[in-house]
Amino acid sequence: MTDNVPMTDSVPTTNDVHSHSMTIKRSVEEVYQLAERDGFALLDIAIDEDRLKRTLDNDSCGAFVCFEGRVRNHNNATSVDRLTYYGYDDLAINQGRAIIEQAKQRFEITHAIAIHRIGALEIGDVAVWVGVVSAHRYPAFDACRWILDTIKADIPVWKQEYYENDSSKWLSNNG
Amino acid sequence: MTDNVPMTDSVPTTNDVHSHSMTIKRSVEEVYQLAERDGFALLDIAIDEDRLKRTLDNDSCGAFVCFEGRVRNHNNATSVDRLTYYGYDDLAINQGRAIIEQAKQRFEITHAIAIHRIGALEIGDVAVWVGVVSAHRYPAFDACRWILDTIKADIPVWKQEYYENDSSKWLSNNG
Amino acid sequence: MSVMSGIESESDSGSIMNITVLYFASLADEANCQQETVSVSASTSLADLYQHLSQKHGFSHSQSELRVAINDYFAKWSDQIQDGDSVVFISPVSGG
Amino acid sequence: MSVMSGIESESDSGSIMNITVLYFASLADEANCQQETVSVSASTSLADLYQHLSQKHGFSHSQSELRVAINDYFAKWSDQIQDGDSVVFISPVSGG
Repeated sequence: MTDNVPMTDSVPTTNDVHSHSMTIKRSVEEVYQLAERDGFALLDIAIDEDRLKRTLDNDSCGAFVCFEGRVRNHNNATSVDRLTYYGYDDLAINQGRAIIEQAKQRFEITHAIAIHRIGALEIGDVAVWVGVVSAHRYPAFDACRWILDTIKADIPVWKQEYYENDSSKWLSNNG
Repeated sequence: MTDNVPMTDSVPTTNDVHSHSMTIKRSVEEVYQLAERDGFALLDIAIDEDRLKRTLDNDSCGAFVCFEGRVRNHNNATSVDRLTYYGYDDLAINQGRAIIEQAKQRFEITHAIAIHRIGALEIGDVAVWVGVVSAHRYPAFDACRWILDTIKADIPVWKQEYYENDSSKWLSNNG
Repeated sequence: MSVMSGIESESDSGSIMNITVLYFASLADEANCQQETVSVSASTSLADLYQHLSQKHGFSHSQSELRVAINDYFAKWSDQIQDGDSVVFISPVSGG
Repeated sequence: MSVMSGIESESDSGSIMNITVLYFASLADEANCQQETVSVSASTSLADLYQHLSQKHGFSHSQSELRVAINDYFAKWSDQIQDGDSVVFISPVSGG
């Protein structure tokens, strides 16, 4: 640790401390184009699973595996009313691109796409979608699970759950 | 081996030796009801994946994993034009029911549904669909893969591939 | 092993079983039929039945390559068949 | 370790870096802002920067619980920051 230390700070520019992480800057069309090109994007509205699936269609692929992570009505024993996901979009898409690139190197797959939703979600809403196509089935299963695990570990998205008694909590996948 | 041996045989009743295994007797509605109740059915038209997914919707489930097996345009190095699946429906649904029951015992899942299509399929058509919902993600992945593997090993469905030169071949998953 | 084809035995109805045999896939091609009814001596084994039909139709699969189903459920080769049973010899499957 | 807050150093523009710090999740709650610009001595380390901001805002996370990103890519805590960089301290994530 050096002697070079912080000196002066500016004042906060807004009081709504989470608004920047509940919406994304690009249009929905741009999100799906990004997902198709790089394999990963954040989205702040409902995920169009059929569109993502169509994007993955490929006559050389005999296997399609997908995962949908949906908002549960409970977490352990606690009843969940709703929750909000917050995302750091610019880092998320850089890290997501790297995850999909790495998946294509590690597994014999043709293509993979994942989208994570941010903002306020209701019970049953899809929070994350991962789809993989490959010639054979095992690489699709393995890659889909690996991509999901890696998203959960590395993508800068945070979940705040709201409970029946109006309390809320920041969650951690590693806690 | 005993001395009790076959004695007399009847004559064949038809010359179309595969027609009984290219279509099913029950209606489409009955197929989806059977799939919802027992978790498995054969179907002789395009599989309605969205309907199966809706059937699996459950607010207590955070994870949905599905597999779609599609007709590839090649098998190893050989170009495939189309193929036909033949099924022994009555045995298939008995065995399918047992597979789904066993999956629910082996894995922490809420429900699972699988449908195998029979008849003439084109490149890209979905031949088999397996969907699983569970509270947590790993049991859904594990069960989906296990159900698929077990269907491929045990469900009496046979695939005949047709090639560009008009030849065809019976395939075996274990050959 | 001898394979008998004795119409005379049919008069002894207590020792005769009528078995429906369904064919699928390559067995249907080779038998050139979807199903047939076979009258066999009581307590004919599944192995005997397959050997008889195999000689009749020239099946290319040996018994060891096949599974067998009785009345729409998988069975063991050692299971007994009864009069009126439906039997299917299952060649290697290729679904999925 | 000392934390200095010396406006007088700003006249030496060569030794000053302006760093934009963005906040997310619980860090945003604790900082009560989305982002701020921090002027620090040249070659200030990421660890020094976090310690300063942690004392200022009373962050509940220790540095060992956090990852750090520079200019929208994950970085190592040992990476150097430059004038104009954007820095984000990443509290434990919970996507999926």
